[in-house]
Amino acid sequence: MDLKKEYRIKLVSKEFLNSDTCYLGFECPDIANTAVPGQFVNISAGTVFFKRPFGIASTDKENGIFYIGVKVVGKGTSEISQFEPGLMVDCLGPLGNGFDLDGFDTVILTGGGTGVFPINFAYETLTALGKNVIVCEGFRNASQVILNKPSYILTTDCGDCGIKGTVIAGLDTIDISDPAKTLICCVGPIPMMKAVSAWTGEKGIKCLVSMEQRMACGAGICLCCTVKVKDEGPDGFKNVRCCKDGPVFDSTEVVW
Amino acid sequence: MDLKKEYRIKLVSKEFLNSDTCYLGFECPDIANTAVPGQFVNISAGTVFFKRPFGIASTDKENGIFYIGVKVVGKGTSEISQFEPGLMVDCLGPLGNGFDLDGFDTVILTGGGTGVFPINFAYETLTALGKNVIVCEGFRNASQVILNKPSYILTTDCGDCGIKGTVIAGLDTIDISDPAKTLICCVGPIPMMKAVSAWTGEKGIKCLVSMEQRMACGAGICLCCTVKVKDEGPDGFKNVRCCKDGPVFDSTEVVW
Amino acid sequence: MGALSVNVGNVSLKSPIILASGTCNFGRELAEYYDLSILGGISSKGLTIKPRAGNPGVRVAECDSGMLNSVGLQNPGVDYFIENDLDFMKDSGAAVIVNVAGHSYEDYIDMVNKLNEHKDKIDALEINLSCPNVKEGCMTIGSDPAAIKLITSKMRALTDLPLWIKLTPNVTDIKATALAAQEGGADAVVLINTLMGMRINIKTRRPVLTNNTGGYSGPAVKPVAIRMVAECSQVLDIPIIGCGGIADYQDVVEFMIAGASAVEIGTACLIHPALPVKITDDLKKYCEDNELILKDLTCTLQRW
Amino acid sequence: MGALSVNVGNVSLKSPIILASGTCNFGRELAEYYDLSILGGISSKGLTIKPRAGNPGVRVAECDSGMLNSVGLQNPGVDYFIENDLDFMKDSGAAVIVNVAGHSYEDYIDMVNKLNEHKDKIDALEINLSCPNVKEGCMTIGSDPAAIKLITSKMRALTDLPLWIKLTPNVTDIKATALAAQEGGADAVVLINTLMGMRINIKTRRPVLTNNTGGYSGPAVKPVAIRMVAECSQVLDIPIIGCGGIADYQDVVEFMIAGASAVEIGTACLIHPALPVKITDDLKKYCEDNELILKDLTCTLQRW
Ligand SMILES: Cc1cc2nc3c(=O)[nH]c(=O)nc-3n(C[C@H](O)[C@H](O)[C@H](O)COP(=O)(O)OP(=O)(O)OC[C@H]3O[C@@H](n4cnc5c(N)ncnc54)[C@H](O)[C@@H]3O)c2cc1C
Ligand SMILES: Cc1cc2nc3c(=O)[nH]c(=O)nc-3n(C[C@H](O)[C@H](O)[C@H](O)COP(=O)(O)OP(=O)(O)OC[C@H]3O[C@@H](n4cnc5c(N)ncnc54)[C@H](O)[C@@H]3O)c2cc1C
Ligand SMILES: Cc1cc2nc3c(=O)[nH]c(=O)nc-3n(C[C@H](O)[C@H](O)[C@H](O)COP(=O)(O)O)c2cc1C
Ligand SMILES: Cc1cc2nc3c(=O)[nH]c(=O)nc-3n(C[C@H](O)[C@H](O)[C@H](O)COP(=O)(O)O)c2cc1C
Ligand code: FES
Ligand code: FES
Repeated sequence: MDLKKEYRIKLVSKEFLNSDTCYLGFECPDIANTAVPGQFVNISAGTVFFKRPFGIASTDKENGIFYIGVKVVGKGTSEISQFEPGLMVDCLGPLGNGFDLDGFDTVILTGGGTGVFPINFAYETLTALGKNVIVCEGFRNASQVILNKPSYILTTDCGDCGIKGTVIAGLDTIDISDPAKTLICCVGPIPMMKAVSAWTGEKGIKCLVSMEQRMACGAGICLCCTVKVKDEGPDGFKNVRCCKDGPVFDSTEVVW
Repeated sequence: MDLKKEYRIKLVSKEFLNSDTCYLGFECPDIANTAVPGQFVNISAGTVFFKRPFGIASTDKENGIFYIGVKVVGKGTSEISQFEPGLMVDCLGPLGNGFDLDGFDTVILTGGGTGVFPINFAYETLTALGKNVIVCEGFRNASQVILNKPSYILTTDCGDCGIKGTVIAGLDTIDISDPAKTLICCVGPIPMMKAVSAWTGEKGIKCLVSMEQRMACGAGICLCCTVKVKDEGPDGFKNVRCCKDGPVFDSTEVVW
Repeated sequence: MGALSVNVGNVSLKSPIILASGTCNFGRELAEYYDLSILGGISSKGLTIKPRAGNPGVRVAECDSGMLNSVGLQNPGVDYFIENDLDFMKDSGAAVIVNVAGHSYEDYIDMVNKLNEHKDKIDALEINLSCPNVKEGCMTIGSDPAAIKLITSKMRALTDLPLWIKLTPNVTDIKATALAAQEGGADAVVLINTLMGMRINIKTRRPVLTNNTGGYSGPAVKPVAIRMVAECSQVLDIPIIGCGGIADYQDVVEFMIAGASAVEIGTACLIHPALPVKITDDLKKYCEDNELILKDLTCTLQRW
Repeated sequence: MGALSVNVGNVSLKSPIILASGTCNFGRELAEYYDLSILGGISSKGLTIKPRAGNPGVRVAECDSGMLNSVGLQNPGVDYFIENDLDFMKDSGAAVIVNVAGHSYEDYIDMVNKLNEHKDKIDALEINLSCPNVKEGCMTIGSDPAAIKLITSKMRALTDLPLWIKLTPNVTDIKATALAAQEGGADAVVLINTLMGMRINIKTRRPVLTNNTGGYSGPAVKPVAIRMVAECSQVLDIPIIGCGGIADYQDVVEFMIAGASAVEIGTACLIHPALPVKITDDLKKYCEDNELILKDLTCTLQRW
């Protein structure tokens, strides 16, 4: 097996999707060629101490470029949003386990917030393989809608575009013929993933979720990025690593 | 009195004088207009914690630009040497006391190493005033010679250009008609300033030297940048601040 | 009373921001940069009975997010201070905090007696109990709770000026030393002075500081300082003045939530002399945006 | 023997670089990045008698030049380790350092007994004496010299595996705790474990860490670590393993000059997993450029 590397890679493109979210392209053939949807990269962010994790949003294998979407929420993401093309950054990736998409007739991708980035990558990958994909995304309001496609089911909390309500309202509009052959992948805020997990539970649909946790290494060595999952043992749960054992988990495993 | 400011100023020009020394121009009308030779600026240097002090090497009042020369010796100066024009840096200045050049018929400027930068500023200032100036600079060898002018007396340790020897050999060639009306300003490594100080002592010439010390604030508040000067008190010396009480001192005051 | 005004015991400050001892001299040089009357207070350079030349040689070493200093209490002595600097501080409009250092119990007592004669010009005495060489045994006063209690009570008997005891973080149990100060009659504790550190020049194989070791300050020490303030706020009845690594208004807020009634800013002002102006403005805006007055933040930490 | 080989007492290491406990798990994940046999050693994640789930919630807080962690000794327990991880570590080609943590004297003794049965696979036991909750009183073992001496001598009686005692920096006098380890029969001391710190989220007014406080590590702690290594090297006869904030080869050299025979690297490897490869290369070049062998650096500090 080839050894993994820490890459020093070039930012090749940057555009703003809305006032606080930007979309960045980095040149790194290794990552562009090997990443699968649900995996993430850990990227050095200006002057802050740790790298920052971001889900891979798209890959352009031909040009060896991968994309991430970054929403500004604090110091690190603010510095990243000010990066200019040409800048070199340190990067680890692709990290973590992606979505296991095999063996299903239909894959429903759902989520919101920065979850739309890994969903975008999953959508591109599945459609390229000619799979049956349905996307249902939820946002707070119209001004928050990013990376949307006409074929997507769209929901907004306030109803100023798409269906009024959460993604559950959107999912309810989908006619699921064979739950056993359907997979739902959900990436979004915890309450959303919890709700979708409950919804799929009722319907008997397998559901994968992508968890977020504060990370130090992103490489599975420090045990800082705990996710609680169910366990046979005396405690009834065990702590696993978001970065290495996840970020994708079966929703029924997670202790919400 | 106007309040002093911490400026955020733009790097407008950069050129390399030799492999490890560069010459930088910063836009800051306040500093360009008020600085006198011997004063310095304290400039933020990339990722290091403290600002770094540099003697002002020249001013262009018309365009509001001042210049410094930076020799790469460690982390901070190495980062500064990689600055690109357009960059904004934090800057305090002009700081410290300059050379008091009044009341002399002839001013001899002497020194070496990065001392040539303040000497350059003093030379420009004095010639603009039509004063009688003699410059004598010493370097290790020809490859180290920077900012030299044909009218300067030049010495090199190895003799591969100019007079072989230290600046003392150069100073010895000067015909000093009236020691009482002659001032020597010396900026260079401690052994050089000590030697020049001894030489001027013998001749009865007033000698000003510019001291260097590790600084934290550069503004006279932390007492970190000690220079030992003679004192009447029981210790026979007292510690004064290089940044605020200096960097220019009468060579007879300094406890070498 | 503005949104920024706070009390440290009986001492009212118009802002929680105090310039930390040793990082502002007596304020004169900083008055060239801004109007000192915006400050809550100024803590003087550490004073001793006799003038001190301080340590020779290199006194500062740069670190990744901070610095080591070994100034060694260079100061003109308390008499000179009273004659030449105290009035300037008083006239600045900021509360006058006089930082007192000593080498023995007698030193502290003599200093307090002298300063007490000028109590109309002084808002508080800040007693620096982290001096490395004291007569009593090899243990420094500042790390021995019994010694802290004793010396505090001796000073307490001499003055009714507010006594703020400034403690060293180089101890196993900061609660014990803080409680000792309280038991001795202190009006407040100041947390923290510098951590002891060393840097070595690998070329010369010598310590960078001619004094070998020095006091570590700056943003790097903040997590330790916050922890100590939060620990002590659980056990003390007297107020805490927080100090260590403050560099922006968020840091001030963090210290106050942890338990501080006021704060001192040191190292960050060495790098940006006019920083308190910005922090003051930012704090005002923070209070407006959050519709609160600053002193209500003190001790609002919600532990998990 | 290459220019990088060092000895820690009887233990020969091909390089002074050891991965610090808790920052490399058992080495498996890092083996995906580089050949672990270049290392001097690997110190296992801190082990306890029973498996531990560690602390819930947020376990890491970022600081300016470092981090706070409150992992809380999550580990699979010593039995699982012996069955599943020890052989992997042994086969890695790096010296196997097993980090032992406990909640009581008995815990430590049971662990040492168990590990002693596998001594052919272990190069040294690193005893982590900074566990915050032990049966004996409220004082932690790691800050009480008498307790350190006692527990070290109890373990000493049970094994002739090298015993490295890892000490906490949260003490008034590190020389006293280090000497106690030596008197108890330790083969070496490891300096330092993490400083105790806290960070607060000013929006929620809660500590960032769900455990409230955490251990501070990274470049920010280096000046404190260097000072402690230098202090102890003046009084100890046994070797010191230096640790705390190492991020480049110069830092390794600085620790060795201060008194370390070997070093451990923790936090920096979390950010750059393959950093030890670069540091190893840089150290080789440093030795060549300066025509020296690394172990000759140990304790070469020239005090002023
Ligand atoms: C697997 C994974 C994938 C992610 N994918 C994306 C993405 O595609 N696009 C996107 O915009 N964001 C994504 N995030 C969240 C992103 O990492 C955080 O928003 C970012 O780290 C915040 O950094 P900051 O310095 O701006 O915030 P600060 O709050 O200043 O950061 C302080 C610390 O908290 C951590 N932190 C803060 N928020 C989060 C969070 N939500 N998750 C994990 N750590 C956090 C930071 O990494 C840092 O260590 C992802 C997070 C994870 C774990
Ligand atoms: C008044 C004054 C005027 C100066 N003028 C010039 C000039 O015109 N051109 C020029 O190239 N250099 C000048 N210097 C020296 C310059 O400040 C140092 O070379 C620079 O600070 C080194 O920084 P570094 O990070 O590269 O070195 P490092 O050695 O990595 O720095 C470590 C620390 O030591 C300090 N330091 C290192 N060398 C010196 C030194 N010689 N003097 C003071 N502090 C030092 C640094 O500021 C920093 O705090 C002047 C110094 C002073 C005090
Ligand atoms: C250069 C310098 C000199 C100092 N001198 C004193 C002093 O004389 N008396 C004192 O009590 N503290 C002194 N201190 C400690 C500071 O007042 C403060 O407690 C410490 O630096 C931590 O705060 P900071 O991180 O904001 O600097 C000094 C600190 C520095 C950096
Ligand atoms: C995430 C994390 C987990 C740690 N776990 C342990 C541990 O289990 N046992 C131990 O002795 N030290 C542990 N430490 C302390 C480190 O081994 C080391 O002593 C400390 O981090 C200082 O070194 P550094 O600055 O290079 O990280 C841990 C440190 C970190 C950052
Ligand atoms: S962040 Fe280190 S194990 Fe996940
Ligand atoms: S550097 Fe602070 S007084 Fe000179």
